[in-house]
Amino acid sequence: MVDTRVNLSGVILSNPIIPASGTFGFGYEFAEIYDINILGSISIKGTTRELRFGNEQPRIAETPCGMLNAIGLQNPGIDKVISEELPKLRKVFKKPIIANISGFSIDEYVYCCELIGKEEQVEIIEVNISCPNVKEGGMSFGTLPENAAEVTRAVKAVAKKPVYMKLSPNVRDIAEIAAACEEAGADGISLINTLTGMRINLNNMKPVLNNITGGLSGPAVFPVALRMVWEVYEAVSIPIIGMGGVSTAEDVIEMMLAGATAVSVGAANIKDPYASKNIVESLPDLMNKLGINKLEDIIGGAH
Amino acid sequence: MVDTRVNLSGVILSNPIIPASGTFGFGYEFAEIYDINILGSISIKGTTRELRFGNEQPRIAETPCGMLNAIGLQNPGIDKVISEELPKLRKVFKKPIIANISGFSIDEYVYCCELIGKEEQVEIIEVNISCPNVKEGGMSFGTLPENAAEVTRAVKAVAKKPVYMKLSPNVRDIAEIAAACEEAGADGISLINTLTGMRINLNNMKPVLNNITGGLSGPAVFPVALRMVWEVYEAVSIPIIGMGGVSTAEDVIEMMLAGATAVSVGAANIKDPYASKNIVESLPDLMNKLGINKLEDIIGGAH
Amino acid sequence: MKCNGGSPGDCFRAVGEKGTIKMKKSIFTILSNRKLAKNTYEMVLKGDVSAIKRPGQFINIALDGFYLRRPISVCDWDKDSATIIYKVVGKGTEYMSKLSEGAELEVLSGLGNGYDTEESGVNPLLIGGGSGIPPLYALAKELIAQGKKPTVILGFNSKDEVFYKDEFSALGARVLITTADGSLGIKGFATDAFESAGDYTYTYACGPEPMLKAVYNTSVTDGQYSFEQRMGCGFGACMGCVCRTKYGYKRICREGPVLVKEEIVW
Amino acid sequence: MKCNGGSPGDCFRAVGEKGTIKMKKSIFTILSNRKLAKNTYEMVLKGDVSAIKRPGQFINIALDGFYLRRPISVCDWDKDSATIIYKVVGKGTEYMSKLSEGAELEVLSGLGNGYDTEESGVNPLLIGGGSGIPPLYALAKELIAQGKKPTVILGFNSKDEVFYKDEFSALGARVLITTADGSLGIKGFATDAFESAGDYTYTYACGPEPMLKAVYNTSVTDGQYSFEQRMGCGFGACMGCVCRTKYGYKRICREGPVLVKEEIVW
Ligand SMILES: Cc1cc2nc3c(=O)[nH]c(=O)nc-3n(C[C@H](O)[C@H](O)[C@H](O)COP(=O)(O)OP(=O)(O)OC[C@H]3O[C@@H](n4cnc5c(N)ncnc54)[C@H](O)[C@@H]3O)c2cc1C
Ligand SMILES: Cc1cc2nc3c(=O)[nH]c(=O)nc-3n(C[C@H](O)[C@H](O)[C@H](O)COP(=O)(O)OP(=O)(O)OC[C@H]3O[C@@H](n4cnc5c(N)ncnc54)[C@H](O)[C@@H]3O)c2cc1C
Ligand SMILES: Cc1cc2nc3c(=O)[nH]c(=O)nc-3n(C[C@H](O)[C@H](O)[C@H](O)COP(=O)(O)O)c2cc1C
Ligand SMILES: Cc1cc2nc3c(=O)[nH]c(=O)nc-3n(C[C@H](O)[C@H](O)[C@H](O)COP(=O)(O)O)c2cc1C
Ligand code: FES
Ligand code: FES
Repeated sequence: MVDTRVNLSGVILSNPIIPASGTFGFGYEFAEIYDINILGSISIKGTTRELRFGNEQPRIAETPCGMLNAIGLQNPGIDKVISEELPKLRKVFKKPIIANISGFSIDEYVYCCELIGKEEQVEIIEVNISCPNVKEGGMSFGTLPENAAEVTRAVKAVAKKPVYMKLSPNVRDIAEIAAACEEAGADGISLINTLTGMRINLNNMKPVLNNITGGLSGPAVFPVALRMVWEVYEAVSIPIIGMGGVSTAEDVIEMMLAGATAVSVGAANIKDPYASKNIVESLPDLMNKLGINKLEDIIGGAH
Repeated sequence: MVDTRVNLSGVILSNPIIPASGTFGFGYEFAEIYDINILGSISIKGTTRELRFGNEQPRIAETPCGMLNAIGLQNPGIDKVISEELPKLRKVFKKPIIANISGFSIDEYVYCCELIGKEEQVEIIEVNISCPNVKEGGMSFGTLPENAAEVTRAVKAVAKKPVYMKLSPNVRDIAEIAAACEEAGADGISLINTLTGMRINLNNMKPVLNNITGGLSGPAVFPVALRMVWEVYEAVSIPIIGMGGVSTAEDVIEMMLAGATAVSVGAANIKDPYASKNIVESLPDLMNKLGINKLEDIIGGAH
Repeated sequence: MKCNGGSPGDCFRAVGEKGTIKMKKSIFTILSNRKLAKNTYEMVLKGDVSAIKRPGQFINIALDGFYLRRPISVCDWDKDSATIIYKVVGKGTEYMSKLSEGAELEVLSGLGNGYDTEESGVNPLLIGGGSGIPPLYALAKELIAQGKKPTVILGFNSKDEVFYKDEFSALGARVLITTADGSLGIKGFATDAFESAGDYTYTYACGPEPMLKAVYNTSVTDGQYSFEQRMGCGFGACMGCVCRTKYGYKRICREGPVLVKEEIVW
Repeated sequence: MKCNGGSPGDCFRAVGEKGTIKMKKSIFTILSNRKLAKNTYEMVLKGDVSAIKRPGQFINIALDGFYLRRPISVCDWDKDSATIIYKVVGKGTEYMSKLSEGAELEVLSGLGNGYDTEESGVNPLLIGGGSGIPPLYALAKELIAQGKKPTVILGFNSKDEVFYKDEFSALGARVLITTADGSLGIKGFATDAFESAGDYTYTYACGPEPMLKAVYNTSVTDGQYSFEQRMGCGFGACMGCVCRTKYGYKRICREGPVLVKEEIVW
């Protein structure tokens, strides 16, 4: 029997597979098609202070080996997440839950982290700093090390659970930003969020997405994500949740060899509702084939 | 009869299709399988002052809908390019040639641009500022606006032909860099070069590429390239050569609608030696289908 | 079909299959794939149709070489096969049109709420435009099986695009055809046939949004309207297809594609 | 095969098909695809083989769902078909192993310089390891057709991996088998059979790099060695496969895959 357990800042996952925020709803709906307790954890849809409708339609476009989304952080707001969504998930899911938090100001991050951190079920807080930073004029908090560090310090001051900063790949030097987060007290790093992309509709000659640009994810971005995990692993000593295009157990092993302690699966769930399940189930066989007994042993093994 | 001509800083191309630097050798070898005079232009393999072997093997890896390369600018050096390669190409190719120039110092860029600009056949110089900037400690010249502008100013002082600065996509804000180049005198902008990525070989658990990381190109990057062309078009008023994942005539139209005046085709030539030819040949039909008479009219049309 | 306010999910549970997704992932085999009209194809798929419960539901088809699935309404189904009708509008549907008998497709079936036939009254009016027509076939069939007398308005651009006219008639429905260019039936849009349709007790519509809106404005009864939206997952996970309604935000793939008239926000 | 110094391209022209690429892109149809030994398959492809001129050349096969082609040596060919033998080592070759008779593959054929049989002498020694064995089959065939008497050493890891032993014998070649575990033939590596091989006039080798190096060090004659390299294009455009030689940089896909002993740099 192979050992698939991994350890994220003291939180033990039975395996490293975590459906990525925004691609698995609030999780419970997947419980209707399979037992989601086989998953290591779940990162729930990004939550903001207030209810958000998000962007106008269309929000989705297809790309070669991937997709663009411009959901715009639609979510019911933190109060409803706490009062309705988390209890529903808890009923069908007994494993650690990762709460994904977004904000348009430092205040909003702090508010959400403080509230959600009190929830017993939530064992890790994932702070998405890829959303636009309104103060700095629309660039996201995650694209400059100073801003990333500022958010980290602020949320660490109030968060009752380990805080993982989720980084944007639309940057010149991701290692620098990760290092700034570590320095500011982050317990771990999640990466990557989506690469900004777009498509144009040849029928009306306008951008497909109402928002013009959207976030690219899926297998297309896997090599970029892997490289960034590699670079961040060299720059920090806190755990990394690696993601970006992961679709198979092989991809999980590559991510872990590059330095990820756990791995999130995003677009793959959208393409195939059973994707995370298939990955969890094929992992032990692959480990046997590759001669891996203890999954934790391979973290960063390719360096 | 549709009109496929486009105008790059006064250089008229019979159509916008340009095989991208590094994916078409020095061009003449393709003349053995089809008449390359159907192409709008050719951007020849990046040239440096001295002969370079480039990186050790392996240099190539496969990715979902794309590939990684870490050739490392192998080339025979500028003297041999001028004395041997350009004459061979000229024998079989009567259209404007774009010379792609690389360097590891400002001096090297200046040296190469000055020399190559004297060649009658060369009508545009494409300056690749994605190679490592040795002085600044390994980041490439193209990832900071100040550096990009400095190279631009230096080469413009000596270049006898229009200069197109070729930008790296591994940046936070490509529009800012393009604007800095325009401000410094660039005649046009080429983008994108490759996105940095990597793969790990599960058999030996080490990076596939000897160089660890390589440049991602192919359809996977198309949405990112399109977005960057869009952003640069909004920021500058000089012509753009758009590239990144272009594989079909449809992709060409998307690129032009986003703001490109001409379009380079890279990895597609590697996958299929006839790719550029197929695109050139299917363009008129597609234009008819979409009701486009004069291709130039659609440049930036999606804004 | 009554829709109460509330968050996405609630509404679905109130009207749909009582909160349980019947979605199934399985392999279907192409029994036939033939051209019906200009750019329009009919494909019959053999496989496990047990998840398909109501007219107006859709299936989401994985195609080799395309990252996202293609959502297509179920036009008809029996115990072990389902029929779809699709229009070639892009690369994915073009690829579908070239598939041969015997080819296998991986499909998610049983998606969406579908039409509710309970409140139709005796003389429901069914209005479909172009590729919005297919789901009305199974709906008409079910209504007729319930002893109702539907009138069906089928709107097309031109005669060469007309399909399933005879099939609808064969079910026993009264059929009115409109074409924008007047090459067949009534000249004009589907709504231009309202007068000829006479009295009706309820309205079912499916088609492009401008048509739905015209029907909404013309119809004098309650009704159900089926919407299209670009989709990510097609089963409720990604929020890609969400629209505003009077009772909150709804996922077209799950609380839809069918919305009741009273909740629609244009 | 003589190789003069010079830039890539020069060398090719001196020894190859006089400067003209014979490369062809065409569709081949699978006539058969059968398992030969552990993880090892033989595929016969019907199509236009006119570009294939010499043993040791390769074809580059496009596979649905994979961005790059897969380079595989030509094992044998006749007027309208070509045979390849491939080992399943990853997703691409696994995909190939599942293709059925009648399936079509888009192929670039006629790639690489291939072996030169002119200088072989009467008793050439051919040494192949594992998936490096296939091109030696056509080479042995050609040498025998020229009246020469080749000895062939085929190196494997184990008995269950052995293939084409009888096929080589049937050509009229003298065949020696080595297995690393001694389960068939001589125990050890291909080079351990040199002694049993006796005298030879020339050396042809193909196999993994460690084997090529061992042959290089053991062989007492001139020879030609076929190299593998990860490829981008496979036809000379990308510089993905370039290696150093004593006479400059060479593209394995074009000035190679066959290098003469004197130019090899380890
Ligand atoms: C619930 C539902 C039911 C549908 N039923 C039918 C039907 O019965 N018959 C039929 O012909 N068409 C139907 N459609 C529309 C059909 O899904 C699209 O025409 C098809 O996906 C286009 O794919 P393509 O690759 O040819 O076009 P492309 O434009 O190349 O598609 C690119 C992307 O856009 C999406 N897309 C494009 N147009 C639409 C659209 N109108 N709606 C949703 N997504 C779109 C595609 O799914 C794909 O992700 C339905 C759509 C929905 C949402
Ligand atoms: C000139 C030449 C001739 C060859 N002839 C044969 C032959 O006759 N029989 C045979 O079994 N194999 C042969 N090979 C090796 C064969 O090309 C690889 O085993 C095959 O490409 C692996 O593909 P994969 O998808 O299964 O493996 P993966 O590892 O999944 O492949 C991923 C990528 O790596 C490349 N790659 C992996 N291994 C190799 C390799 N050893 N050489 C080159 N590229 C590689 C693939 O082409 C692909 O781009 C030859 C290689 C070359 C260069
Ligand atoms: C539809 C969709 C919605 C997403 N929503 C969120 C979100 O709310 N918060 C967040 O941090 N990331 C969000 N993401 C990003 C993913 O969590 C993940 O970082 C990214 O998609 C890369 O992984 P992938 O390639 O496996 O999809 C979303 C992605 C998609 C596709
Ligand atoms: C094998 C290879 C070699 C390349 N060499 C160069 C080069 O020498 N100079 C340069 O400016 N860009 C080089 N590029 C980048 C391409 O010109 C192009 O910008 C990039 O590949 C994106 O286009 P694509 O996705 O169509 O390949 C190279 C790309 C590849 C794949
Ligand atoms: S398409 Fe994903 S929620 Fe509807
Ligand atoms: S593989 Fe491209 S030059 Fe050899």
